[in-house]
Amino acid sequence: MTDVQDRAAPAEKRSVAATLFRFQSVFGLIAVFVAAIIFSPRKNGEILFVSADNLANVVRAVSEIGIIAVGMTFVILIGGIDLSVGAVLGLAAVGSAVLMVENDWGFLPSVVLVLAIGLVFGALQGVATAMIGIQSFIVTLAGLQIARGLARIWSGGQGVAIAYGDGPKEAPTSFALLGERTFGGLVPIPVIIFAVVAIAAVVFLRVSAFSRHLYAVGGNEKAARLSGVPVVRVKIAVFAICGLLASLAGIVHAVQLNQGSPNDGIGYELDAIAAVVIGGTSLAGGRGSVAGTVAGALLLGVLNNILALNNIDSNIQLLIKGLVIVAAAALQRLRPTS
Amino acid sequence: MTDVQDRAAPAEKRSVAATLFRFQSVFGLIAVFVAAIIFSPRKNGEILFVSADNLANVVRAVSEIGIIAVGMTFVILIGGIDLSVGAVLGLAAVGSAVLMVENDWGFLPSVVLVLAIGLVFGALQGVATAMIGIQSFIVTLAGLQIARGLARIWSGGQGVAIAYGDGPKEAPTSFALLGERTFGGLVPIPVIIFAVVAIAAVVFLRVSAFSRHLYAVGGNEKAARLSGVPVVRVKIAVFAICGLLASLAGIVHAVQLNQGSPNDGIGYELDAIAAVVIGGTSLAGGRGSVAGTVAGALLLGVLNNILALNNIDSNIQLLIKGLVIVAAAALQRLRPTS
Amino acid sequence: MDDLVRMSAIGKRYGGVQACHEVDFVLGAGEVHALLGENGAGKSTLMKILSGDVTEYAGSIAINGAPVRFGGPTDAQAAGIAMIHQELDLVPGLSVADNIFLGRELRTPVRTVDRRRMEREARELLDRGGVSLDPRRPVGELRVGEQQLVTIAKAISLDARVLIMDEPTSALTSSEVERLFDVIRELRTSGVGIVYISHRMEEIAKVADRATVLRNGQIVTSFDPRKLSTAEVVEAMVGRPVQTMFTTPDSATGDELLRVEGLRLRARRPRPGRRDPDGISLTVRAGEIVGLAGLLGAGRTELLETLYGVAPGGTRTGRILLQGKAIRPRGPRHALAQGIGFVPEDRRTSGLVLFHSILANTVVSSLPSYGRLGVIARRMERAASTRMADRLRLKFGRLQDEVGTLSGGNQQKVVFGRMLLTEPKLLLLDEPTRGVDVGAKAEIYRLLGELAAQGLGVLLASSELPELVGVCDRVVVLRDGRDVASFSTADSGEGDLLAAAMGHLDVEGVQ
Amino acid sequence: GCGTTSERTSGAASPGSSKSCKGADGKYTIGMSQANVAEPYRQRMDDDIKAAAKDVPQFDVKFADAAQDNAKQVADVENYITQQIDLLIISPNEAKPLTAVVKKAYDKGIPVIVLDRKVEGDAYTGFIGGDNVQIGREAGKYIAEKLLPSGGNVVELKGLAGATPQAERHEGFLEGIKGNPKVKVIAAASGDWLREKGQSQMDALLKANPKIDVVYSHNDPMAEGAYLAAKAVGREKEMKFTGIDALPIPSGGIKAVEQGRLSATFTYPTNGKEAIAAAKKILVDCGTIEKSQILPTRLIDASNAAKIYAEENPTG
Ligand SMILES: Nc1ncnc2c1ncn2[C@@H]1O[C@H](COP(=O)(O)OP(=O)(O)OP(=O)(O)O)[C@@H](O)[C@H]1O
Ligand SMILES: Nc1ncnc2c1ncn2[C@@H]1O[C@H](COP(=O)(O)OP(=O)(O)OP(=O)(O)O)[C@@H](O)[C@H]1O
Ligand SMILES: [Mg+2]
Ligand SMILES: [Mg+2]
Repeated sequence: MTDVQDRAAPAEKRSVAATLFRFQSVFGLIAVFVAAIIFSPRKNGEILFVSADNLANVVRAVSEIGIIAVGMTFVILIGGIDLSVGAVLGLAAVGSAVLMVENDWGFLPSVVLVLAIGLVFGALQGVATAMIGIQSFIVTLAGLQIARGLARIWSGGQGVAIAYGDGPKEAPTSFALLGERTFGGLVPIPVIIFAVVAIAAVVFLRVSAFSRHLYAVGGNEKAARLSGVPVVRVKIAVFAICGLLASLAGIVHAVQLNQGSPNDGIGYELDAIAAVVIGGTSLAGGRGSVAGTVAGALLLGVLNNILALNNIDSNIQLLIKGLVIVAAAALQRLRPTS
Repeated sequence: MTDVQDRAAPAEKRSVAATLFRFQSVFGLIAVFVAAIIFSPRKNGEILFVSADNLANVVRAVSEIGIIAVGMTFVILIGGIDLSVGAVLGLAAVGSAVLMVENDWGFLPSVVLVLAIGLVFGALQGVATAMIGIQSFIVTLAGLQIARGLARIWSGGQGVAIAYGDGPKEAPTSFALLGERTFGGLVPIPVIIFAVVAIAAVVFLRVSAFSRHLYAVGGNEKAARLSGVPVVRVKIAVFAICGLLASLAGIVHAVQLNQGSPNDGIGYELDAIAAVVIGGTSLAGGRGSVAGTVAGALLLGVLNNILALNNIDSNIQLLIKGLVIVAAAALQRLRPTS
Repeated sequence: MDDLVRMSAIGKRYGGVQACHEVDFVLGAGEVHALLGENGAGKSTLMKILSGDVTEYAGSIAINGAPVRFGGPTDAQAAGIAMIHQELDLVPGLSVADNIFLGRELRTPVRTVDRRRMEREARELLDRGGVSLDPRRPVGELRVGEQQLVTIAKAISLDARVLIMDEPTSALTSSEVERLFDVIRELRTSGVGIVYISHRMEEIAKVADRATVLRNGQIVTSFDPRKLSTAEVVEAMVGRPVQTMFTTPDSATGDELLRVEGLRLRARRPRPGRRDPDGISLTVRAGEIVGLAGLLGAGRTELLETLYGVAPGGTRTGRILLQGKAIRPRGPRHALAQGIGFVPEDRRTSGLVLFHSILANTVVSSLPSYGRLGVIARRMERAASTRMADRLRLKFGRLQDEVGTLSGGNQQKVVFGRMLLTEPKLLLLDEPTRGVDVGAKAEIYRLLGELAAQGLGVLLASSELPELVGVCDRVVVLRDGRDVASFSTADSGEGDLLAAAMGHLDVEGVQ
Repeated sequence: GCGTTSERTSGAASPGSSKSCKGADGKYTIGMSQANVAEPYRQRMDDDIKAAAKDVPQFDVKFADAAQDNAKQVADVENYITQQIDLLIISPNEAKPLTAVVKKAYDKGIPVIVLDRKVEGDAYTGFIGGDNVQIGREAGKYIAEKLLPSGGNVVELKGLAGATPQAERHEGFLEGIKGNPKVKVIAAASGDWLREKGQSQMDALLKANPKIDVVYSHNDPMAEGAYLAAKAVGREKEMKFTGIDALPIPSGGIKAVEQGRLSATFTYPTNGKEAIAAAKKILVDCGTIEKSQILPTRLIDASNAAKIYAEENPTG
């Protein structure tokens, strides 16, 4: 019992460091933000980067990746990975367009069906991972191809354009609202959807019993199973959530682009994974947070924006982004407990 | 000890089962092969699939992925992953073309430089993984972008056409030989290169001390370190080998297409990973074989070929390929010791 | 003559923890030097410094009088220092021979690996330790005990001048331990200096020439173990007298809790080296602690796994009755719902999420009871966790601390506590004190006694005979997956258990 | 140029052009939003624009690459709006998804020149492009009349499933060969616009079809890949290959025709030069441009390949 006191002090000290490091992904974001202000082009004395509508654009541009990345965080927390999210986004975008435009379905039934498809698709991948025991990398790599194939078949291979109105072959105008801006035309609805998803996820991870199970499965699956955690159910649920969020992102995608195309979302999975990892979640599972992921996604968004505002050559952009990702990941290594 | 006798019997039995399972990736290949024969279209009683030149084509078509997959096997055996191989292939293809055509370099110096670039690029990724400790997924995701950016910059964004001859702006005709066929015009040289690489890798893994170190690093890194295995050096070497083979594949790619384009090899990393995993190598590291990878690559090649011979709709092809990948991976789960 | 090893004023900090402080340690040639101390006293750390695993430390080391500073394990090995690590550090995918020669493979004249010679030499090494294992078998297939024997063979093969053994016997039963002691004596006569770390007090007196006790990273005392009683040694380690190691077993009075009849498991996919139950019958009464004894691979672990429902799939025959009702264990959730708790053999791989908090690890099995609708009431879970920590006398800083920073014994208590929070009727314990120091052991025994007194039934598998005899009311001996004998500890001793386990017993099933 | 089909912008000039014209003394930042530079055709478009802009000292052209992602291209245009560029040139990845953001730019008074692929509605200053249906038709006619007057077997190598030009080049082709019923399309495969995909698809097509007379490919790289596949089995002389795009670059189709691998290819103009000319008209000359300018395709065959290649690359 003697060392309780001994430990109190260092534990305190460590917890300060730990608190700082818990927000290190936010620091990364702040650093990039400050750099963006410094390197921002100016017009008539105005710093273009910090203008309200540019900032709205930044967040709007990352909202889809952000929504996907929230789901990806869950999957990575249990030590898995989901490569299918980009394709599921495409499938969902096609689905929304086809249902509302070609099949003249209403807003609600379409959205519900599309979300359900994402959920079921994710859950099936979860089943293959959790019950057959195939590594999620492979399951979702196959899932990627299958979702892409389904999207192509459903759309007939072409992007399905969305026109709004009450007539036949027109999507309900209520759907169009999802793509609009609110609060004086400043805040795009996709940003609000992203924010709601992120906050819900943060709260959920904080208060639910399920989240304890999720972290336990990612931390040590065998120990979790022996402790009575329903490992299979947790895994299936997590992949289902990820599929659901990917298809929500697909709906947002379709409404923002007024089209559902089977080739939408190619490569989004890698952006989402990058956001999660930059946000401090370990690919080994069991460690990480949604707040970090949001910071990671915003960091990537700010980076993209400032490179574009400065018209950096797209090839050089590739180099810079690669280096920033490595640097951000290297920063993670500074954690006190590795 | 008393239980030696007791155990001898099951051990015997096990070794039969184990032997069978060691070749299970080959079984998958045989199964697909048989299916291919059954579903092959026939012309004048000839089964098109098994004709000599079709089989040569099948192997030729997978030779690049195969070469990459051999390197990928090494990386996956140490528990890593390399997403940059497709981009490195593109970089190498561009490099060969630019050096020989635009800079009028000779065959040997060009090939050596290009291989060296791949080697160094891979080694640098190894350094970031082994010495800074960033997860290889992230390092090579960044590496992918960087290699792609470099290839674009080097080529000026356009594919560089390769014409052969002795004049200026022409590649040496010796280079063209790499793309030819030999043995009565039947066996393409790329197939021979692939075979040599694969056999060298198999032999290397069987007889070298380095291979023990490699399996040890993938199986239990800490144990490897404590036993005096130079873990950092092994990791760097493995990523370097993978980069080297990717750039060899890039050279083969360039000569087969008479062009080096910066966009070559997009998505090849996923095909290579699929071949490795179908071949029974565990993504967790420490377990697997090059022979399995070769079987995995051939399986994918036969699958592609038979789908193409039957003119299957490209969207349906995506679905079928996805399902076959999952099935092949599920087969791995039948191993006695998981 | 110079000392073989002289470590002077060694210091090492891990964050806020002072693992070693001003430690002076001397090892002579031909000496077996026992290193004792509670969990977390700094024994492993000190030896990791000597073996080049930990390279940043204060102080100095001299070998044969010459100062050295190792840059890694390879340097230490070159200087003749080998270490058997506490955690089994082997590569599962490689064969026994490959593991033994890892990092210094034997080569043919053309620099390729000389597999045949490695296998032959590995076989000789194993034979020398009295182990017959096929050197071609992958290590991942071996039992924990067998793996420990491989690490020992590997360390011996280094022909080191200094051999450090960090808890080499924690998964071994007495016959393997005896053989190891033979080897140690042989090495000692050839002048090797040996550092021997163990929590099994009875072993120290048997092999050690000298013993040094560490407490909180500092040397407390050094003595000749043959001249001190176990109780005195324990007092030196813990810093206070530990009254009774073992609680005197009360004879059980409760109703029959568990009855196993002719339990047999035919695995669908038999895994090599597993010894699934092959006809086991036993009973556990409420309030009774029943021990499971047996040699390495007798099938104790497999029996407990089968009862908890985590054995591999297959056909099960025989009956399992819990409070008179037949049950078919389907898995941990099912077992827990029936009131069966399980503490697995290896807390690090199967018990804990080491980098999660003490809190998260203690409550994970009983989460539904701390809130409603899947939302956790933080106050309730903290209260439960604190209650359990108090009850188990857990030594810790804050509930948020990572469980991996606790000492081994305290980690073990967390796994215990987690199961207790599920309020089980029957506890299945697999080697619950492996690697746990004497003080913590005594507390665990006390706790088991308390729980039994409250009517909990316990089935306890252990490789330590003194523990079985001291803690249990009854001991069932397993051999080759069958129960071969059952003793009351009131009238049998360690010798009887050992004889039954080895099959030297004429009369089977003595009651 | 000659033979240009065009319609005049109705009435007054667009709101954008008048406001942004500062004449020859002005300095102008032009933003070029490219759909995907990984396609050689589009990279060439950027290069043509860059080359043409060199001759207009008032112009400073910025480039953005959307990497084939509609959403990224929307963001690219938004960023140009933020930068307050003077004129937008856009080659949209797809029509519908870019319509809204192009309109947004146009409504802010930025003149917009749309290249290659249209956006919907008329909220842009001018469109310059080719006609894929017509190109397909020309190719079909060429094959039906010139290559196979007495009929024969054609295999079609299609572009990426789902891409508009793929559908249009296919549709036009079917119209083009209608005149000769003896021309049969015996098989089609998707080569995803890629040379290596064209090669491996052709491997299988060759195997499955003993008699092929013409390979109609939706672009030149796939045609080259098909040629390599046929050459590998010694059948390249048995059949003719045609492509589309005719990029005047060393790895392009014109060279392939000149060197005899392809029988013909059809230009799909990048319009880079025309775009800068139009921009000059709007910004420097304060004039108006045609709302739609469709550049015709040209047949490239052995007779004119070398000449046209030289014309397109005046410096060398
Ligand atoms: N890598 C590490 N990081 C942080 N703390 C450590 C590390 N290794 C050891 N410690 C701490 O150092 C102290 C000494 O640990 P050490 O492993 O040397 O104890 P030990 O005497 O070997 O105990 P045991 O009997 O349980 O093996 C403990 O408080 C432990 O928590
Ligand atoms: N070859 C193997 N493959 C898979 N699991 C194994 C193998 N050998 C042993 N196991 C499992 O490893 C665990 C630990 O076995 P261990 O070596 O500790 O046996 P033991 O405790 O010494 O003997 P027992 O408990 O049977 O008396 C058990 O769950 C056992 O079933
Ligand atoms: Mg220790
Ligand atoms: Mg056991």
